[in-house]
Amino acid sequence: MKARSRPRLDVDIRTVKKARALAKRAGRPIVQMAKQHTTVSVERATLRLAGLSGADPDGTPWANRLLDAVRADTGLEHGICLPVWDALLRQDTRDLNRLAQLAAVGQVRFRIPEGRDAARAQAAARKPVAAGIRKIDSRRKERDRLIKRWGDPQQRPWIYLIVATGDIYEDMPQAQAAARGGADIIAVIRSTGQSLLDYVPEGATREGFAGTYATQENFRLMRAALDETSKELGRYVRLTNYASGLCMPEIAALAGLERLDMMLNDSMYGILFRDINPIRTFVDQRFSRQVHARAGIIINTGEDNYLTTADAVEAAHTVTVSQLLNEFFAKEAGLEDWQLGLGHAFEIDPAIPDSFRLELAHALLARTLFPDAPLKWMPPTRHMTGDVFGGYLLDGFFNLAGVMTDQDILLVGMMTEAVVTPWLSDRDLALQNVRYVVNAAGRLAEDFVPRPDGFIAQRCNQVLGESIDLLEQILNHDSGLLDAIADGTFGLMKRPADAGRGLEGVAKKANDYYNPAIALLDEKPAA
Amino acid sequence: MKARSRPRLDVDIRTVKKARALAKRAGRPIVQMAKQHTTVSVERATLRLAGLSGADPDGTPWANRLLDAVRADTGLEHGICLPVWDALLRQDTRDLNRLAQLAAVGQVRFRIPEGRDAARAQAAARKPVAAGIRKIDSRRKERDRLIKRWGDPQQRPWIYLIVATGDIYEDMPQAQAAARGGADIIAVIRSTGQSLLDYVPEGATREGFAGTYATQENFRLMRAALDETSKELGRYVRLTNYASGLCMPEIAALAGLERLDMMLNDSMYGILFRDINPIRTFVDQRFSRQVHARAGIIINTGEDNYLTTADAVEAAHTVTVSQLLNEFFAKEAGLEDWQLGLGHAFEIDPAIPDSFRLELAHALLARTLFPDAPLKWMPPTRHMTGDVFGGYLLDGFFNLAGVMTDQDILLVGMMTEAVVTPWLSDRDLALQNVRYVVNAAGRLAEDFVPRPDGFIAQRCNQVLGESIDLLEQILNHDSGLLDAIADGTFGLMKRPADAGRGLEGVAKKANDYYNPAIALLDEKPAA
Amino acid sequence: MSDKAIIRPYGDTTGDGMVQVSFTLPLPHDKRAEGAAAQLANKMGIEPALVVHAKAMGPDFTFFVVYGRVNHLVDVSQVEVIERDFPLLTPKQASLIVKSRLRRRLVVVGACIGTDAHTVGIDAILNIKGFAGEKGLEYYREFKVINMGAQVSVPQLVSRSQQEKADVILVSQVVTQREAHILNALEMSAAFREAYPADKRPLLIIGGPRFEERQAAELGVDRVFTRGSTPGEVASYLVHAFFENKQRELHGPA
Amino acid sequence: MSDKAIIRPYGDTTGDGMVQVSFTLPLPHDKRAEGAAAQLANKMGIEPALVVHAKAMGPDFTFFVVYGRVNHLVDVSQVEVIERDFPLLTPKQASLIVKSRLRRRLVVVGACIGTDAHTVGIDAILNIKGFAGEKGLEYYREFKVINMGAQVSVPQLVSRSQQEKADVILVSQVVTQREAHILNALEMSAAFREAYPADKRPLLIIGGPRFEERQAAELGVDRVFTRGSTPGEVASYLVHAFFENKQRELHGPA
Ligand code: B12
Ligand code: B12
Ligand SMILES: Cc1ncc(COP(=O)(O)O)c(C=O)c1O
Ligand SMILES: Cc1ncc(COP(=O)(O)O)c(C=O)c1O
Repeated sequence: MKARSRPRLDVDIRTVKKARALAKRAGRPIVQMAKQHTTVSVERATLRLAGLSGADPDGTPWANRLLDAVRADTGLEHGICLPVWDALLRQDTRDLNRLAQLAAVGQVRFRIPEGRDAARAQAAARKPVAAGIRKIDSRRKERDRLIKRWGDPQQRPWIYLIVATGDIYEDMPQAQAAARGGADIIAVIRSTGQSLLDYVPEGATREGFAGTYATQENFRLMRAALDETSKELGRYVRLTNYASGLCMPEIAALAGLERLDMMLNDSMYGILFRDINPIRTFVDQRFSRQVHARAGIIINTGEDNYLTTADAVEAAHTVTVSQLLNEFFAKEAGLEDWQLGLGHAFEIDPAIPDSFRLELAHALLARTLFPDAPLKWMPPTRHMTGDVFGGYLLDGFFNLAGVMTDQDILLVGMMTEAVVTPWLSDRDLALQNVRYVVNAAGRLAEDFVPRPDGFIAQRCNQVLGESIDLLEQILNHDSGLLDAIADGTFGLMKRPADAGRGLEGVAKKANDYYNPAIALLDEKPAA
Repeated sequence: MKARSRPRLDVDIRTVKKARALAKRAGRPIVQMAKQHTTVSVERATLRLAGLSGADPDGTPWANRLLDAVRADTGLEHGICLPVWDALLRQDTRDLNRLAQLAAVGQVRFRIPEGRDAARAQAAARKPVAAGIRKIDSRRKERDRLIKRWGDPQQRPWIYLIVATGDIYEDMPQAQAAARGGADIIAVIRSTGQSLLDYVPEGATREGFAGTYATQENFRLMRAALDETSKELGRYVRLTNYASGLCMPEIAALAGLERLDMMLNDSMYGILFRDINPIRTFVDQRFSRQVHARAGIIINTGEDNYLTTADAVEAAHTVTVSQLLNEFFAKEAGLEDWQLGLGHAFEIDPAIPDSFRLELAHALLARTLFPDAPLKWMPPTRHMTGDVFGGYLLDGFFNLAGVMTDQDILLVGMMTEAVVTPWLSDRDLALQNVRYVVNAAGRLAEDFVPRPDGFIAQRCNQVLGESIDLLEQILNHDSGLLDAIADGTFGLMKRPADAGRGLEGVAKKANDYYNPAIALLDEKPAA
Repeated sequence: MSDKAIIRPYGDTTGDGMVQVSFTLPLPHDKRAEGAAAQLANKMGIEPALVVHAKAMGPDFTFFVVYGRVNHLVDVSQVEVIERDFPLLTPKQASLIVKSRLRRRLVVVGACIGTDAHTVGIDAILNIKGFAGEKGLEYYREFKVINMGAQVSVPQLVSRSQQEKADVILVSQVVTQREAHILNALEMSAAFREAYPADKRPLLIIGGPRFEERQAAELGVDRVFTRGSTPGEVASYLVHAFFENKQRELHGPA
Repeated sequence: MSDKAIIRPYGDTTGDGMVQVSFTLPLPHDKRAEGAAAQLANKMGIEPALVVHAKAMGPDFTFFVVYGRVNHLVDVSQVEVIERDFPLLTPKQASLIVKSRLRRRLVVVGACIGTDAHTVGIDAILNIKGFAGEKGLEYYREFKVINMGAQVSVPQLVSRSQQEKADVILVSQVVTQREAHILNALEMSAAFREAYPADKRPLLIIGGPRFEERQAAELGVDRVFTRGSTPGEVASYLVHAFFENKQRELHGPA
């Protein structure tokens, strides 16, 4: 990658430190809480790591069937491992799928083993789970090897394109065409509604709405297609999907197993935008991030979403606060700076004065606060209209803000944003737009030096100040962040800790809770 | 007008001084030469100032009929004034039009008066010519008054839009619509071919090709239409036309008389791009600029034209050299800094790396060299294609370069440049483009500080260096600029001083040459 | 010019008929593809058709931009428009009519149904904050507004409607891929017809940027609102539908 | 896909027929105008037509953007293309043929006629510098090139042609407003027919971005070159027309 010139902005280091310290104070109790709970999806993810896969003839995954059977007998609070491997030991089989089938027809009773039985069950569980994690490790090494062989993109920002036909077999050629056209990262958008499913669909799918289902087989097919194209292009093309919604941990595990490269994964998105229970979300979050950390996957957070409902100027500081929280939670779960694709977006109403300078200020603040994170820069959507000419221009200025403030991942905007899901030609035109801007203005950042007391610098400091105020406000709540979320602090959405979808899938861990994955994931992978 | 933030660029003051000194050395002999000659058009312009107007039934202006008759009898070298006012005194009429009619039917013989006759003819000529110049003075005061009353544009750059239907009666409503849509300056493009006519057509015209004829009546009609709209909008809308081609001096006079506000007027355009004889051009130039100076008209020079045939990177320094020459000739003719609308253009191939940064460098160099001149920034034309989306984006970046480098007059680019003469909707979309950019990024110049040794600064210095080299090369020719033009120094066009159109209309002044206009124009107008 | 019934597109002169078109053809870029593009433009009535831009997108597709004169005439007198057939009321006026005529609050239940999670549109109509400078229905004192939010299933919506004794159901649909909005609208209207006797059924209103006002009957709803709709228009329509439209009998304790 | 004869435009799925259209109607912006825009789109064969953007331009005009599915089929087998019917030669090959067959240089006179001053196109063909990486005809040793430049009148062109004993006349026309290019081409070809006996007339070639190759007969010229033409193509055609095309007798001392 060519050396980049970073735009310069003076912000007070003490203020930045203070903001981070506040985020930590807000996040710490949540981590405590997350450690004290488990969820159905965390447990199913563990089963999947241990090798359980497939679905019954109705399409219900065996992971769900097995978990439901265990839970009916023993509850969730002890974790799935003790009862499952205890049963396996008793059934004298190592075959999880077989066990799931038996359990599904009521042929196994589960119990919580004690004493030596418990110790044996623990040991038995640890082995296959560790094997699954080793598989993730080996996919990570494979990625490193392929990147070495085929190379990284020549330019920054990396170009991120969305594919979304609903049919994996249409998606594959479109993704390959996009890569040939210049995309460095392909994201397969999910079908509407998948995030609320409490299971991961199985197999290759052809019937999504405005997106394609995230399944292990779809992951595999698309990764293989992109490997083919990467080879052809001599450039490793990355693949992205969503570890989000009710099955976040399981999807993270599948992503690790199928060598996906990036995953959308935000600490509060599910709570705020899908009305998923806050505790469920935070518990699932932590586990999924541990998996991502281990798998060498870059996460993409979802701060752009705030700005599709809230005003991008008024709510600018909520983006910063969310980035700080996402950073804290991510690092706590083991992710490193280079894995933090913190999100932000170009969503200021283009009709307001100085909108472009405000965008530069916001983007620059993120760049300055997170100098080593691969920031993800999202295009205008909300203020796109049927005026496709104006939209094409706005996308050009979005691209320019991206290069002027040295963003790392650029999600390519479509002139038909307000009209249709993108056409082939929209994507091609959009890539030409990016190419022109990157090529024509690429290193303009060199000459972009916000005047110390000028409009941009002032705006940066103002947003940072408002972020600190908001973090302090959050900490003023009795139980901090959870209460703040319940109060409607974020996007005016009120999400109490005891409501929302998926709460029934949460359990407080019992004293004898056992799950080898959590500890294993915290270890460093063997070199 | 709001205070502007100027982008900063360090160029060596001594180098700049040197460049100006070289331009002066190259220009001075041309001025000498211009002072020693006169042309048919200079003399006709003098007649027009003295009040001669109208055309014979075939459409040949009386100015041409009278001049041709005089020339046949006395030659051109003594100027028109002596023989004409001598004849008037002899005919005992003050009516120039009557004299022209008589001359046209061969009823007057002209002679060069001598002694007291000459003195009386001079005095008689001086009066009506001075009256014509006073009329120009009063139009200038009227402009000042109207600008005070209706106001100047709120923003910089001023927005310059072209109208070109070929029919003055279609042009008027389109110009008014453009002004309502945001245009600050309306330019009525001329019909192809007018520049090679050695007369100024008469009356309101409806049959131009790709432009409308420049006539006194068309000037009057359009200025009246725009006065109406200026009043309606509470903003003085300026009107532009072309003092260019074989009738440059006459058109300048008509522009002064009809209160036009800007005129395209370049020192070498006619030579290079219309193959007009160099001497004819320089003589006509000087007179027309004296008129513009007196009339308070801003001239627009034509450096953009070089870049439609030559490569905009390779030939960047020819633009600078031409600007320096235009500046010298303009000041010598009495124009002040605020009247020098020096031209330059965004014509670099968008496919080359760093094209936008190169554009910024070139635009910034002009800004730095001519800090007080109202620079005219011309849009991409050459690299516009049928890809109207890409074209719309390119126009947006052109607009941005304009605001980032603090240009004063922005000629609005059209996405259909390579397709059709602009449609109503093209103009509307183009104005929206400008409005977005000016509004969103208007004062970004504040934060645009080219790094002292960076790419942009280096490029500025390189172009300035090449300009100095070129000026030195010009001076190395035996007869300087004239030889250089003959050699193909500019745009690879070889234009020898003794060839080209309109040479037959040039004469070396005799010792008794008399023309009161030239001296009168050099005086300051009465306050 | 607006009173002429027969018009043509306008490029830069009255009657010149000029239009711009762009599209992709599944052909590699060559002369034949350009000819095919011109053929399509001709079939669309563009004659002469100038293919001003042709760009290969990979080996199998070419993108085209075409300019030209379309030979169709537009007969403005044949345009069917659903003009607003009710007066626009202020929040005060609307509330006053409800108060005096109904003597209780008008119950409005809103939702995005199916898997659609685009709530901005329905929120624009319902939330106090409103849209385009107009306050949403929550601001109307005599309206009781229940906003169920995103991804509500049709059975959930019906049972909440019954529970709240809803007078009006407002449903939003934004995602249209594979006709999701049409299918969901049909499912919804059928469920309400099933669940209520005809004279007790709440007023069914659907909205979203890709509906057309003329579709109401086909979708089985009482009214369709499309892009740019404002809360004031919706409130005014509701008042009109309940109290001015004689065909409609008000159910519940009036 | 390229071997299917019947195709449709491609949005994001084979056969979806999607196109984009924009135009202005001379109507004030209101619902009726939007209806009129949809009507025009329907007449163009777009059904359903989504009027996704409508913007008033002053009180009398509205600009529209429409997306939708066009119901026409494109029959690729019906596309008429003037394919290059001569082999492409290198400058060397072309010069060699001229030298061996003609035994003198081929005389080429070029000009922009009428009031047109756009010389870049003709210069691209004639000047050494050339176009698209190909050298212009001046580079060909066996071609004698006279480039008369811009704004040349037809009588000037004819007399220079006679004086130089021109074999080929190359004329460029770029300005097309009010059909200037067509009128000038007709004037030119008529003047040459007038001035020369039929068998002595030089080859007449016209070029410019808005001509179509099929127009040659109608304009009275031997060949038309349009946007993107290169000097190599022109030279190859000349050699072919003179030495391969049996129909054409070479005038002058062959
Ligand atoms: C904001 C937004 C989002 C936000 C939504 C946040 C939220 N809480 O609503 C987020 C980021 C979550 C989002 C996600 C997705 N989105 Co989205 N999104 C948009 C966007 C940018 C703006 C929509 C909007 O808010 N418009 C403003 C409102 C005010 O307008 P409106 O909805 O038309 O409402 C007005 C009228 O229609 C009417 N109205 C609407 N409903 C109702 C109801 C009643 C009763 C009445 C009376 C009136 C009425 O009144 C309103 C005021 O005038 C559009 C693109 C665009 N610029 O239009 C894409 C867009 C709608 N999204 C799209 C898609 C595909 C998605 C995803 C499915 C992508 C994916 N696979 O992940 C996801 C998933 C969401 C889901 N499950 O549905 C597509 C839909 C394509 C299609 N037509 O099928 C669009 C068009 C973008 C695109 N070109 O691809 N999106
Ligand atoms: C450069 C340019 C100029 C330059 C010309 C410099 C010069 N010495 O040529 C200048 C600045 C002087 C100029 C002035 C004007 N221009 Co101009 N100009 C252009 C521009 C930007 C590019 C044209 C060009 O050079 N193309 C590149 C060449 C290589 O392409 P080409 O000409 O098509 O040639 C190729 C083929 O067509 C073919 N070809 C062409 N001729 C021939 C001949 C033969 C024999 C053969 C074999 C092949 C051949 O081969 C070439 C190589 O492939 C176009 C807009 C655009 N982007 O297209 C406007 C454009 C052509 N100009 C236009 C106009 C109106 C004018 C003016 C009349 C405006 C005015 N009223 O002042 C003036 C006056 C000029 C005049 N009297 O004719 C219009 C024409 C509209 C129309 N179709 O009628 C255009 C389209 C801009 C617009 N949208 O308004 N212009
Ligand atoms: C972090 C994150 N997760 C998930 C999604 C997609 O949401 P869903 O799959 O629930 O539609 C988004 C939206 O793009 C997001 O930003
Ligand atoms: C200085 C100048 N004069 C005149 C013209 C127009 O030339 P003509 O009127 O000869 O076509 C131009 C071109 O735009 C120009 O830049």
